[in-house]
Amino acid sequence: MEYILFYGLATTSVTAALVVVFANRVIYSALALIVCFGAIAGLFFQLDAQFIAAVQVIVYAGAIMVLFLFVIMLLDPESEDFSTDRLKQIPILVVPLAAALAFILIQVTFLWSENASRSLSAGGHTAGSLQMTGNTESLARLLFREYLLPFEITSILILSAVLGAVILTRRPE
Amino acid sequence: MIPSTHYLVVAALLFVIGVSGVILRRNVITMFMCIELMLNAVNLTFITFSRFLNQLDGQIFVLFVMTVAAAEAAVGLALIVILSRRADTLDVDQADTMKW
Amino acid sequence: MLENYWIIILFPLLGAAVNGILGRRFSHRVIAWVACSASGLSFLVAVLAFWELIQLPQNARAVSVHLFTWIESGSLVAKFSFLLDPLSMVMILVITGVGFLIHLYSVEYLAEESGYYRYFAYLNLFILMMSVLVLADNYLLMFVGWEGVGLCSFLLIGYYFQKQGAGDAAKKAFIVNRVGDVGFILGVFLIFRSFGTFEYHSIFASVASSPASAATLSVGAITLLLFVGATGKSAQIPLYIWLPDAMEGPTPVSALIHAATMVTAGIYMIARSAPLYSRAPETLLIIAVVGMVTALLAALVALVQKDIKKVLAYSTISQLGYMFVAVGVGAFSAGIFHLITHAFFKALLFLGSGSVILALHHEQDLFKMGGLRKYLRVTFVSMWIATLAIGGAPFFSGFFSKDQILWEAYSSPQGHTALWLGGVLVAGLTAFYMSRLMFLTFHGQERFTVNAESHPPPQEPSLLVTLPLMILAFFSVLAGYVGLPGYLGDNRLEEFLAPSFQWVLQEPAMEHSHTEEVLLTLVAIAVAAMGFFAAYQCYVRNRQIPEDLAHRFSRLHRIIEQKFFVDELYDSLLVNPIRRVSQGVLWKVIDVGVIDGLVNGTATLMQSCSHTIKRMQNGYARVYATWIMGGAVLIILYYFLTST
Amino acid sequence: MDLNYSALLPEIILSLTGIVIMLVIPFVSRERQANLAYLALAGIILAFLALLLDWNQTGLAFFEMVFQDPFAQFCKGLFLFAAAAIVLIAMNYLSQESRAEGEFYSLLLFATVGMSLMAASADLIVTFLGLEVLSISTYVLAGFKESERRSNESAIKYFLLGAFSTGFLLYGIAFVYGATGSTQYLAIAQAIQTSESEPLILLLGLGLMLVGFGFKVALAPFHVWAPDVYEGAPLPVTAHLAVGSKAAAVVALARILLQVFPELNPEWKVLLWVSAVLTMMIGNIAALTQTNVKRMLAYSSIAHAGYLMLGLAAHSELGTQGILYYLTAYTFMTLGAFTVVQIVGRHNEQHVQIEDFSGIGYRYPFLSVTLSVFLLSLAGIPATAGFMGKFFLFAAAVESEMYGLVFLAILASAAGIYYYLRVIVLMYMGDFHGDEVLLTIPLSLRIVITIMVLGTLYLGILPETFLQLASKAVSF
Amino acid sequence: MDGIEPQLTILLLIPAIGSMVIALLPDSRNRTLKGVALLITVIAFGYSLLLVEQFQPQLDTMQFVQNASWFDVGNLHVHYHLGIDGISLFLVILTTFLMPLAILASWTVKEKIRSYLFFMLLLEVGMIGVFISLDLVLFYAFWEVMLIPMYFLIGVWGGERRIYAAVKFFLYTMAASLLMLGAIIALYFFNNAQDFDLVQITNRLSSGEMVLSPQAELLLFLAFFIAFAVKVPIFPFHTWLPDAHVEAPTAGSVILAGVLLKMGTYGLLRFCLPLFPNASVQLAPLICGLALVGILYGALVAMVQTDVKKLVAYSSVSHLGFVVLGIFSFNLQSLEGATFQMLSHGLSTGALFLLVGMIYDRRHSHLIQDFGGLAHVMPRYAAFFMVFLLSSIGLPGLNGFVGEFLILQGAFLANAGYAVLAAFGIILSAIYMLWMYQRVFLGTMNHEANRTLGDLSLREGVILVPLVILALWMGLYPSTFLRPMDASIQKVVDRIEQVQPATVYRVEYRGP
Repeated sequence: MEYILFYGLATTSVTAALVVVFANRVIYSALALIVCFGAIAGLFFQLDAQFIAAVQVIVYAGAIMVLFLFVIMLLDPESEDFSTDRLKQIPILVVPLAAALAFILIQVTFLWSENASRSLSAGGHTAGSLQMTGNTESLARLLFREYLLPFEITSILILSAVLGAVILTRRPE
Repeated sequence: MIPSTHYLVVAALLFVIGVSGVILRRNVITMFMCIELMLNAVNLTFITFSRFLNQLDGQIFVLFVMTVAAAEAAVGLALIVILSRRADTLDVDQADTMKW
Repeated sequence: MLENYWIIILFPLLGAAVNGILGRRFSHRVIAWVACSASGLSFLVAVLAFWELIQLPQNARAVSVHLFTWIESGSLVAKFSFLLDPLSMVMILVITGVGFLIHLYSVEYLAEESGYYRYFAYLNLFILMMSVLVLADNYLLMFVGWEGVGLCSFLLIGYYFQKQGAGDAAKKAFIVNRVGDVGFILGVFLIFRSFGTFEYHSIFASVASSPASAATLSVGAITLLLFVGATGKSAQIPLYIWLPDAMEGPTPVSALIHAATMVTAGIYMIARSAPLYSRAPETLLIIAVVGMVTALLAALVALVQKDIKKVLAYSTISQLGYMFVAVGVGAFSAGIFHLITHAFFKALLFLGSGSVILALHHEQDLFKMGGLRKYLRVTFVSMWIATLAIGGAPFFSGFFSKDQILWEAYSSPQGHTALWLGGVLVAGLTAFYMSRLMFLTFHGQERFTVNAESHPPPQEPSLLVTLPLMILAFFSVLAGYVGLPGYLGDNRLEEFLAPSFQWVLQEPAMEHSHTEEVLLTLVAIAVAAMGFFAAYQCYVRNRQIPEDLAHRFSRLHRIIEQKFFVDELYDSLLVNPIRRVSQGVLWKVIDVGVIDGLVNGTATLMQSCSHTIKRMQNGYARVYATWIMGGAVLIILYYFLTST
Repeated sequence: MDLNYSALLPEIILSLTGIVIMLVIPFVSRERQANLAYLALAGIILAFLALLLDWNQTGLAFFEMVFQDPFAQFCKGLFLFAAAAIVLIAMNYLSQESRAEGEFYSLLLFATVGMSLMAASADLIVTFLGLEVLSISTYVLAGFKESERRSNESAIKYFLLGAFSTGFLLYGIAFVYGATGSTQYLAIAQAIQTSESEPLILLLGLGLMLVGFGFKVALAPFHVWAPDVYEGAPLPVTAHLAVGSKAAAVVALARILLQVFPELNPEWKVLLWVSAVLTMMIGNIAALTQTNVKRMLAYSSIAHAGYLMLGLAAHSELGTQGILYYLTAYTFMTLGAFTVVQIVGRHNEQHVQIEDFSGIGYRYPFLSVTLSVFLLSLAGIPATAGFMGKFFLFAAAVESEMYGLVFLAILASAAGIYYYLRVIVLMYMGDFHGDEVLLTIPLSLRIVITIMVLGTLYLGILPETFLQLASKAVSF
Repeated sequence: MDGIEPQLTILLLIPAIGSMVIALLPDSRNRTLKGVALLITVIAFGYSLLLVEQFQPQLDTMQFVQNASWFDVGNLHVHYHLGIDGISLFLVILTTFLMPLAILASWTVKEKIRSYLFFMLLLEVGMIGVFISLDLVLFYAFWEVMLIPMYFLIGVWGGERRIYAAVKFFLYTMAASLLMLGAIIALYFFNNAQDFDLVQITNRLSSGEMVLSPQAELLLFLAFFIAFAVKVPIFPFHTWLPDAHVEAPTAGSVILAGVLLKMGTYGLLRFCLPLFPNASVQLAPLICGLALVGILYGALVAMVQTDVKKLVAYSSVSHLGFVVLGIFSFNLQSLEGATFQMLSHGLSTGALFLLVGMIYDRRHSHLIQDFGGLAHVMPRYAAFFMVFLLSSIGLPGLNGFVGEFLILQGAFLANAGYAVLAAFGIILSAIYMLWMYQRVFLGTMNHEANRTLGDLSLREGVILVPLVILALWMGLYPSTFLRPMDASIQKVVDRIEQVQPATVYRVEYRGP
């Protein structure tokens, strides 16, 4: 069951990802991306990260992708003709590179799993505190104690992003 | 329990697809979406390791990545909007005034 | 007292400095006074020095005068010091004496010229340098004089610098001399390497005290290198070519430098180095042969020259060859003897010809003279005296010195009958061409142009010109009596010079009788007389003969007339190829093409690299992303490959 | 647990200043927004004072999220200095472009906060966030002249490629996390030290992180974005990119490599070696034929990143010292050069072609003398900061016996001299063919240039003071 | 070894402060500026003469030593170490001596005079600095800094192709000297990071406290050598020289030929020989070969030049070839000759460039074909030209001979073949110089423009007369200059002999 779910989600996410790349209309890519994010959220859930899975759906699939769709609607990219490509040689370069990258990454992953028993763990802030369910509370505790500084930094980050978006998009008087 | 390797392989595939997508697509929005795909692959990796290591730090990291992704989306889309407004295109290859 | 006689060089130094620096503001009179008194005073001092020297016992007649240390570097010490010994005294007397007379002569001769001060400054400088050359007590200081006289010769030949020919000749003289000088300085290097010093005394003592076989090779090389220097300075084959051209200079200069003094420096140097040369028989042989060949060739060329000074120039070369034959057979004092007599009569000949040239308003072509004896009595008489002297007429000075050389060439251990035969032949030729010169100049028809305005009839110059002629004529007759041949009396010159040759390796002389000597002398006289009469026949009695001969042997005549094409040979073998290679290959190809080409090529290469690299930067974000991805793949591929 | 606020007091002050500026903007008329620059300056000075208070304190702060050590303090001081200069340049720039907008300063201050965090970070998460704060602010700043197509293109390229490389960086961090179980510098280092062999996954993480940082530092082959972005961005932003952003990435990279991965030295040294050579060569050689001074300086800054890698690859105290010194020198000379370019460039940067500098030598002695000093310093001529910096870096590399690298660096810098010289040649030896519009040098920029020149010369002639500081700073 | 004698620092400061004064002086008339500059250089010259007076010739150590830490952080110990010995003493004097003359020769410069003088004085600082610094880093700093003013002097005040020449000069020398920087640093770490001190390192090397592997020594030597070889310049690194000389303004050429080229040979003598004696000896045949090629090649190419300045420039290639030959003949005579020749060449070639500049001021040409018969209108000029021409071709009694003689004698002792080949250079030098002289000064005037040329002015006379006096002094009483060198050069020879006893030829007196 677990495996079926996993393979289902994995296949969905990879297929959706491929659709993102190869769809001929932007809107399809966006929709496929939402599907992909959903599938990944499922994988998160399987990996005992229920809170993250929820955030994934809400923030990513929800907020961010809506923003994307909004922009797509606004700009109407379908009207533009992308048929003449000045960089025809790019795919020829990318395919072997991508293949090599994928090969190495997967190979490394397998190599890693062989020695995975040998724990390198130096223990983060919460070594051994991961429960099967309901880790939201400890997550929150972590976030507001040990990870207080990063959390505060994100406020600056968002502030500057907002400020930036505002400056960039306002129409000059 | 499904071994971590499986998840990592899925993440790797997603990452590679994302990377390839950035390069293969000319539409700025699609490129950006592919970048989001890369970030998600990273997130999946983090979560997998987090479970493997049996600790929460990875999940925290993912939260921050998501925040960053959101912030980037705000700025990135704003930039895309003004590019389209000024250059009247979403084709990244049109943005080649400066070269050599 | 003798230690103070370095002031011999002080006067010409002062004279040269005063005239050289301030002369432009002086009147001709002042310039002439300064210059003449400088050389006159130094002559006077030289006479005093000579006087003091002969007061000394014979074995003490070598006084070293140390002024200061010139160059010192570790154990290399070159002193600025002089050696007063018989040899240098004889030379200094000739130099200052003849020099003074020529100064006097020049006062009038150059009266019209604008660069008067320049001329006299150079002339004084020459006396200075020549004195340094002969007075030096080491080879390096001798080299100073050696190059110095070359410089003065250059300056004086180029005195009429507005004439293209004068400039060319001056340059040629200097450069050819430089070639010789390089030989000389290499010889000096080798001397230092072999002996660790430059001083004559130490070198000679050392070579005399070491066993005969010890330093043969280096002595041979040293002497040969020094002789290369001598061929340059004394105009011997293969470096004689500058001397005929040097006649572009003012005639008094030709008399002083290119006849009486500077060109004999080579002889002096070899005589000075006699202790070395006497231990290098191979070199001596080379010298004798070179001298003989030079003497013959130059005499041949002199036969057909049209320019009065060119005839004298070739004659000088020929006579110098004679002297080299003398030193080449080991008869060093005979060489010096001929040097002295030659100084008088050749200077006289040149001055006389100068007087002729002056009278004819700078006409030098023999065939445009003739019949001048009416106009120039003193010149005529004195020049005939000199001609007889050089031609070897009995009891004139040249007779004794020439005769001694011929005898030595025949009789000395290094001598050879062939050398004697050659010498006699040259004597005959000499008599011929000198008589030819005299006949063409003073006898026969007047072939010069005379017109009222530009060319007034020739006129004997003033006493200032004729007095030196007379004095020189006097010595041309009498100078020979210092060195009488054995069958007539004592050779006082040889005796006097003996201390200077004390380190010379004396080989036992072969026994020869006086009769033999007298016999040979008679033969020589006969040959000379034949030369004289042949000239008389050709140029006084029947002017057609030379033309017929020239016609009949037109090719030979042309070769001789063109001086055996030696200048052309040098031009086409050395000068032009070097210039062409320098211009065409070294500069244009190697320098500009290859080296600068490489330099600029690097720049161009960098530029094209730059353009190549810039193509990476083609403005497409996707291409940039590919680069980033490529880099990432390379990095992880590297890690992957190295750790698995 | 003590949060140890003092360690981050400068950042807090900067952030607050940024926020205050943001908040007061609506209440300040457009014409007077230029005065916000003074507010920003005040904030920077205050932050600097706070930094001084904290000087030489050591320890960890905020739950071991940031270091409090001389290294961080040195870098923060440098960043604050650069920020102050850029504020002054920007003030002038914005008024010249009639775009006196206070947001610019806020973003700049935020970016500086990001940089400071990168320098002080003790946890990859802080490094990452600092980097993102810096990046996002800079993306916006690069596109600040939104009406200008070049600015747009610059921003979009920077953004796309920046986000792309962030993906690699994050992936790398994920692997490192997976391999060691922590994102904390010290913990990771500890874990690597205790394990007997380095798992491949760790190397993978290291490699991917290098990609991310290589991008920010503009190391070949990840430098490709730099020339375009530098050229298109508004000039103060270019200066910020070339100085601040690059320096922050270099120090962060230095801290990570030296503090987190010292054990893996042989592994990353090779990469740095190759990358340094490529960077120096590409930067210098491509700069040879540039016609746009801004773009030329962009290539030049790429080349300088290559020199900096010498110090890093050396992996020694001297090397790190050299990096810090060189960064200081580089800040002085590059900012100075950009300031002059800004003045000569005038409105809308119309005059940044190399011909525009032709013959200005004797018309504007102040500008040309100072620009010559900066360029000579960039070329590494003695008596300037650039020489000393290079000297230390080369010395470090030689000390670590990387002779080949030094040799190639020497060749590269020899090639590089030409293009710096070309500008000087034109200034002094070319004919003036600009228009007769008189260049005006505002007082503020005059001050900036003067400080930069004095700094360049001081660092070049009397390096002792800063070298002492740098040498203290290398003890992590 | 601490020294606190301030003299050399003061000597550096005089022109340094002078340059500041020039830069800050109010925009007054050109003459005032020139006067001030002249005064400063004269003061510097006077001060340097004081040094000669206090110099103790019998010592072989550095004198007037000032040694203080420049920066000393971590394991970098760089010193501000100044000092002179017999080798550098006269090079400093040469510099300070030529500077006032160069300023005087610049009287005709009209444009941008302030910066011109500023660069001149800066150049003087750099040049003096090179000769007196004993710390390798300090030396390197001066070595390169000095390029900048020279570069500007050529590039701004030069002739038509000045930019090409200036850039070529700068890049050529800079590129070559960067390698030296690498070698300096490497040497430092071979020295266990103790110091960059030339004196100390030499001592350690000779005492065996510090050892260089043969390979390292060879590479370091090469790095130093190439830097110096370009500066000298040794064939085939010479092609920057003709361009730089032709385009440089008169004073620039004078300084370039007079002092800058000497830095190369000074470097060889001061650094290459004592630091890397084995490598020096090992490569000596090659280097002597290059020197010989340079001598003959420079002379041959000089012969066919059509431009007087270029001719003199190529003649420098030839003359400096002698110096290099002397240095790499490794005996007292050749080394003293080389050092003497450095001074002598600085004097005579400097003077020749001054002379060429004087005619250029009048006629704005230095092509041989534009002249002819100048001796008619400019007799004094022709006379001075002749004197320096003679000194340049090594006429005994003038300065050129002594150096050339000692070099060749030394070379002859070391390897007779070299000296024989080099001697041909002497012949060639006479050829090209005299041929040029003939075409420029002798013959008839065939250019109308030359008829009205005036002879030397008082100012020009003032420039030339001291040079003539010095030329005679050096030629007739060289001991003034040779004696103080003895001890220092003997030290270099001893250093070579210590490691390569067979190489050094010791002269023995083999008299009776």
